[in-house]
Amino acid sequence: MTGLSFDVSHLLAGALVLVSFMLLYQTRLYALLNVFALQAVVLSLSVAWQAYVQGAAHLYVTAAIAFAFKAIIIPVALHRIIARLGIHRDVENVVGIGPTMLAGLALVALSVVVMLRVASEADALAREDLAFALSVVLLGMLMMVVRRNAVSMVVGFMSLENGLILAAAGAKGMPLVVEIAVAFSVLVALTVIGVFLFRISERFETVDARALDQFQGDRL
Amino acid sequence: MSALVLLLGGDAALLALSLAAIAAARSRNGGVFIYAAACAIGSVLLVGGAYHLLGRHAPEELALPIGLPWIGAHFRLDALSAFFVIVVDLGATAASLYGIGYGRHERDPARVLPFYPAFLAGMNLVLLANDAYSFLVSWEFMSLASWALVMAHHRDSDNRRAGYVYIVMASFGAIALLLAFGLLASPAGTYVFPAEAYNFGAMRANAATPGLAGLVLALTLVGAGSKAGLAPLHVWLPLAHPAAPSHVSALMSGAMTKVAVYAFVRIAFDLLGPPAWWWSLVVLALGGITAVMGVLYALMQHDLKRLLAYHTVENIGIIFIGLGLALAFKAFDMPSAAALALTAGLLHVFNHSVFKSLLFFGAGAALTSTGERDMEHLGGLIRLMPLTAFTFLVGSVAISALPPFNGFVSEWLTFQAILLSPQLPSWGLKLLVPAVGALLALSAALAAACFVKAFGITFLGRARTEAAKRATEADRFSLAAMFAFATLCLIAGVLPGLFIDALAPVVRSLVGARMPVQMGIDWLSIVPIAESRSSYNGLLVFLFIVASASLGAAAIHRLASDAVRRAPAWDCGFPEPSPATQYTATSFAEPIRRVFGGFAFGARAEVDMPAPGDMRPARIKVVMNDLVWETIYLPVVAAVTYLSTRLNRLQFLTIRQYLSVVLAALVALLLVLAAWP
Amino acid sequence: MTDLAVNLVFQLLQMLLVVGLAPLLTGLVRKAKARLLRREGPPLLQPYRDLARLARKEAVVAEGASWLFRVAPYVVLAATWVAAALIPTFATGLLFSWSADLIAIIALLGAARFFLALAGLDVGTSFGGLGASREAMFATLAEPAMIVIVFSLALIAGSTQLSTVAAFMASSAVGLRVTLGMALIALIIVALAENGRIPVDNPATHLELTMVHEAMILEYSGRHLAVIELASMLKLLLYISLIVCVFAPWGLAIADAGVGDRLFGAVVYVVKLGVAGLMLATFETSIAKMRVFRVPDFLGAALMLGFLGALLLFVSRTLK
Amino acid sequence: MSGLPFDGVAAILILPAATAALLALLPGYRLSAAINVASSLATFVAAISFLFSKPASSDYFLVDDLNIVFVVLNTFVAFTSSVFSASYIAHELEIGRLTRRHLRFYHAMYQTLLFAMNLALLANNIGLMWVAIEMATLTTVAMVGIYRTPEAIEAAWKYFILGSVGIALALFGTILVYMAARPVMGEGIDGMVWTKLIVRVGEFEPALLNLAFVFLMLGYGTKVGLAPLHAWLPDAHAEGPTPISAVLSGLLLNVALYAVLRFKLLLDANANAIAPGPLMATLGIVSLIFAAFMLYRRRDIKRLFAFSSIEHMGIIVFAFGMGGPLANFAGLLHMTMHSLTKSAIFFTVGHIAQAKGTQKIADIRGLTVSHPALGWGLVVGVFAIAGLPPMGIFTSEFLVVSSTFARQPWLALLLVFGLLLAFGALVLRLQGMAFGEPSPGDRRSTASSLPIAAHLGLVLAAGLYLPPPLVAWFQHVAAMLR
Repeated sequence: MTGLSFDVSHLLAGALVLVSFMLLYQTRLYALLNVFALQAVVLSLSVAWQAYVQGAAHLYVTAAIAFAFKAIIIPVALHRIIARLGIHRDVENVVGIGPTMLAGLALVALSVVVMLRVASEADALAREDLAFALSVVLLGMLMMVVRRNAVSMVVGFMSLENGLILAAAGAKGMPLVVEIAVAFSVLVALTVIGVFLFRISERFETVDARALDQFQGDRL
Repeated sequence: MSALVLLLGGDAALLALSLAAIAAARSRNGGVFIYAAACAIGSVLLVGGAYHLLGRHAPEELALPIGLPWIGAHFRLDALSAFFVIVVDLGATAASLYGIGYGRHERDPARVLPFYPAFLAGMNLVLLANDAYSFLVSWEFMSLASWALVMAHHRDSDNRRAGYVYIVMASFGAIALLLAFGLLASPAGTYVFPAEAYNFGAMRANAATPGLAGLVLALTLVGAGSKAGLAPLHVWLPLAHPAAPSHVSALMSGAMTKVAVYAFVRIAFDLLGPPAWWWSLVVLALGGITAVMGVLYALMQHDLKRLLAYHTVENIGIIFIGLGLALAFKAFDMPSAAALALTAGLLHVFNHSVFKSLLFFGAGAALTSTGERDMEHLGGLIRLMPLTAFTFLVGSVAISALPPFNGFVSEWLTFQAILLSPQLPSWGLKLLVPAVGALLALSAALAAACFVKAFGITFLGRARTEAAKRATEADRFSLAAMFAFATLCLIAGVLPGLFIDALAPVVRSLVGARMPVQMGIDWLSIVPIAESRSSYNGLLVFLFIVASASLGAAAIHRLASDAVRRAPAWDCGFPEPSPATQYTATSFAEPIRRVFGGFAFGARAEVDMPAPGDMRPARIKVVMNDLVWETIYLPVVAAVTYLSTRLNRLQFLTIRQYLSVVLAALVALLLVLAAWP
Repeated sequence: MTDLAVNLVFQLLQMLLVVGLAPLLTGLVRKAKARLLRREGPPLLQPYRDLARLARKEAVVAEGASWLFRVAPYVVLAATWVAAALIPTFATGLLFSWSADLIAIIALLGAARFFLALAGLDVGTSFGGLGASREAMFATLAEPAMIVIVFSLALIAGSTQLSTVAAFMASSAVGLRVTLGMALIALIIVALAENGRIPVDNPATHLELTMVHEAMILEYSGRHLAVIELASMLKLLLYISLIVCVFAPWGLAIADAGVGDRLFGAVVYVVKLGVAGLMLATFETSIAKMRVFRVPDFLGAALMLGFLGALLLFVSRTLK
Repeated sequence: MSGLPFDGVAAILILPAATAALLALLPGYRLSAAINVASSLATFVAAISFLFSKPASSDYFLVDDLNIVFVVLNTFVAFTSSVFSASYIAHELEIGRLTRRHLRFYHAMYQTLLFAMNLALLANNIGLMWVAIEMATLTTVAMVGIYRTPEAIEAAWKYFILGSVGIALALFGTILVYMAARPVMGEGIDGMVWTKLIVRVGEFEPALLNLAFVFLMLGYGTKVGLAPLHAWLPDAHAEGPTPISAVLSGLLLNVALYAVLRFKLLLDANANAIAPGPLMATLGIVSLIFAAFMLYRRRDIKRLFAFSSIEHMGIIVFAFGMGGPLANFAGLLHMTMHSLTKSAIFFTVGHIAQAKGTQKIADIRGLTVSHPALGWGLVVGVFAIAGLPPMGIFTSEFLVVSSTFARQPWLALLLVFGLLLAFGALVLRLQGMAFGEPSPGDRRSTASSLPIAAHLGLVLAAGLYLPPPLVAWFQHVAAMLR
């Protein structure tokens, strides 16, 4: 592991965390999708670089899948869904931007501290890579928590899965099976979400998660 | 064929009978067959128990492969369980005999017949169980069967509420016992113990450390005490017992509470090894308070069956006073005094099961013939139901501890035991025992007043409602059961020596000593400790009374006149005094409520006297609140409702909030990991 | 065999003596009260004539009354008579005295009260209920007080057998004790309450507001009334001979003493009865009747005194 | 996937997969229901064959004593649920809540779910296990939403979001386990094979293992329905068709619990990693007491028993958390009994909902009068689940409480407090439903009560007599769980 390859993967992983922060920052729905596409691109670059460094061919396939699905197909599909549903108004945050950013920082700090406990004789890259993956996962969850709109909640879930792919890629020698499975789940998730969105919008004319809540069966 | 095998066979037969009853309930006189069979099996079990106890046989043990996987189910028949088998099955036989006649009035027998034999089997199995698991299974099975019987008339919401309170208290008691057995099973310190530790034999062997033993006793008091009806845990008893059909109430009051006393005696005297002296303080205090509170509440009731149920609470208090004294004497190893106190307690167990069942039978007969349970709607039943009235009178005199009946004998023995207490060295007991003696005397006097009211208002005077006028005499079988128990009360009162000697093996197995042999003493009198100290001869007192009464009557009839003329009673000259002017249950108890009501249940009488000239009728409203219910149970219910309402909001969060909970949990665990040393 | 017969004779003698003296005692008390009120008062033997007159009259029974109403008087008389016969009058240790001790005697009186109250309720008028409920309330305080007094006596004398207690009290070993004083006062209070004497209940009047004992027996007439009157006279004699035999046992013939001692004992007993009767008369004329609901405090005092006495003894257990 | 021995394992997997494909095509309802039952029966028979001849485990499939318990139990309850669903669905079809097109989808999904669960139970590769559980979640999400009512949509959506987040965390945990294994086991598939991991886990990096266990516990804990993560469970149970509630409650929770146990074994084997016991015990107690309180306020009968499932899963996780021979044995026994009893209760509830036409507890009264068989079935079921003898659950509660009381008295008091609370709530609701004047709306319920009788019979038998071979087998597994 030459110094350069370590620095580049380190750079790309850091970029991914940065993009997650940008995702938190967005308020517009369309902007949110664009940033998500950016995140997918950075992810695929990072996976491709891992493939190059580890010389594992299957990682290239994963990078390609990630790029194709997450960078292109899903944003375009979500674009069309939003257009059809006519819900391109802005994304109401439940929590203001300031506190969200602070929470994000705290989560990243926590994941770094937790990772520091891991004894250092494991190679540095794996530890760094995991720290960043953990932060992207936690930021993804944070995004789902602070967003009210069902579409943005799904995007948050997607960015969480990006964190997973980053971690999986970082684990050298993980059998390909897992990669395909991850991709498979992304695909299925998308179809199901789409179906839900249509059905949800059919039913309640709005995608706002709040509209869903008052239909809970066991209301007082 | 050993007695234990006979008893287990009988219990199996009862269980089979309960299955058969499901089918039999549909046929018209299916009930008669079931009750007759139960009566037969009950008498067989009674004979088995008596054979073992009176024959002074050695304890028998038996293990079956069913039950807890590794050790199977163990059963044991020793003197103590034989005595309680006799008590329970005597009640069972009589109740079944009574049920043959009483069962016909049952509206839907399908809900009573299947559970009745199961209830009997449950009670018998508890007495024979020799390991924690089978004990608790039969204990809860007994509660389950009696719950089903209490719910027999489920259409009335009060019965449902009573059933609910009963089953929750029963499972609370069972869990307390489970914890007690958990402590007994684990020898001090070792955590991982083999399943064999649940066997009572093993529990007896490893004596628990004093600290733990105290905790086990407390748990047993809660567990067995709640089923028997000790003071703070008695609230379910007056709700549940009246709700069941009368012969089942008789069994629940007469037999089931005794099974609870058996559980306490088995654990406190047998499994726990040498008692600490302060245990008796707790038991005596609880016994005394239960006795007085039970009878005070009984006095205030005007529902006959609730009055009898509350009165069971009082008698349980008296039994626990006897047991407490026995524990005290055993702690300071005074075996002969302990033997006297324990004999008094156990004799009262027998006496109470006899006369309480008799009274419930009488109440049941009155209830079915008039359809009324409220005493204030009855009155004058003695003319329409003379035989039931006579047996109820015998029961009332016996329960009020008046010579020559059996209630007086056990009360007298308890007083003799109390008089031995100055030899106890501990100060606490020196002060507590006279107080408990005074409480016992007070509860005996209150009991007499309570049963003057119960018998007087229900059977004497004039009929207060049309229903009371329609009363008809009970059927043959009920009367047979009632007369059997009435004569038993007299025999136990007149020849107490027989019963005391029968209890000797039980007492020796528990406290290592027995009372002096009673049968040898001339004139059949009983001398608990020494001739000079005190003696009582039931037979002579009885003959003395009968002789002088008949002598007096004969003399007056022959010498003076024996003419009789009927005339209207004098009621200050009003023509045709309406039955309403008679004293009712509430007015009879009013002076006693005025004296004791203040502290017992915060009784307040609000008198609404209209201004002079105002034609509005005056109103008096007596407000009585059940202090125990309000200070202990309502706060618990309120707390649970409050917490469940607050927590219920968690069910209606948005998805986002649920995710924040998951995130919070994750972050918390990560923080724990980060901070882990 | 012969001493059994002699004992039997003495026992029967005691039973007859007790029945004979009871009306005389009541006559004496009424006569003394009248003299104290500067009235002539009925002759001493008037109670005997009353009983005889009532016994001959026809018994009028209420329409609603059941068989219990007619059986109750005889049961009450029997119970009270047996209790009275068990208390040593002129000698201790008689034949039947071993068959029941002090607690049994109290229980017998309880039985008598139980049946009397039932008879009151049986008639079906409000008077019977009135008397029965008040009697029940008094009993719930009087009986525990009696039991607690029995505790203290039994602790001092080491037995609840009345003959042993009397013999112990007669011997010099008893010594003066504050507990005995308390027990005496408590016993007197309970005796007054049980017999329905002045401070608790007025035996002479039928005023609804005040009567307790009289209310229960309002419906009785003829021979039943005679029997019940005799029973209440017996009860008065019982209580006085109980107080006398425990607290003033001098002259009592201790167990199997000669006939001479027993004769002397009988004479001394009759004198003691007379003195007690006079003291009762003077006490009754010197005090007015309490309101019904002051009686619980009055009896409560007796209970507390008895309990205090027993407590003191329990605590200062230096006797043995 | 080389070296696939054509024996029990294959049968268990291929049968449901093939049937799922077949049922997806078959239009006829009656035929597909029969095939569904037949295939479940066949799978169950295959599972029974494990008892006699235990096939060798390979890199991808593992059969040892622990997962035989789960497989046999799962296939049996799946079989009885399919019998129940055959009659239940027939009724749903009549009243028009489901169309024919839905039924093809429903049966296909049912068999896919069985396939996924069997795969998860037999998977030796922890990645494969994750995929199988993910597939099971997605199929149940689809089936919960099958009725298309607003509540069903909301329940399915909530189930999907929370389920996916849970599964994502579990995947992250799996990756961490691989990362911890890589320096010791080298790269490639060996790092994912459980049988190889358990041998060398002692040398793994403890901090990484702890982190992995946290993620796995939260991930699979969501699927087990433990307290803070339980939100999806009550709505998913209430809004889905009843056979699915029974399958969810009886089987899917056990599969997730199996996954947690597998990773608990890994943690226990590594000396200097933190002990998993206390974390599991805490989560168990929290869910027990939380669910007990929530039972009091439930208005819907299926949600009531859903929370009862959370409560019992809490007890089971607590038992396994405490460890020791008695507690582990009790945990296994409790899980078996809970699956049988809870599915029997859901069958009864299904009939009741159809008979009374409502799931509102307030509108269901007097069952023992209007429908005696259903009423008394519910009474026996509720008393079994409330832990009253002579039913089997009392045996396991007896062992757990008395063995815990000797070690940590305060913990046992909390446990007992939770049990009593839950008992009070369950009986309160039971008395309202089973007794009193019958409420109007008495449609006849035609469904077969055979499965109910079978399950409750088994539970009653287990309460009275546990056959020695079964006891020995459970005891051996308990020893394995340490």
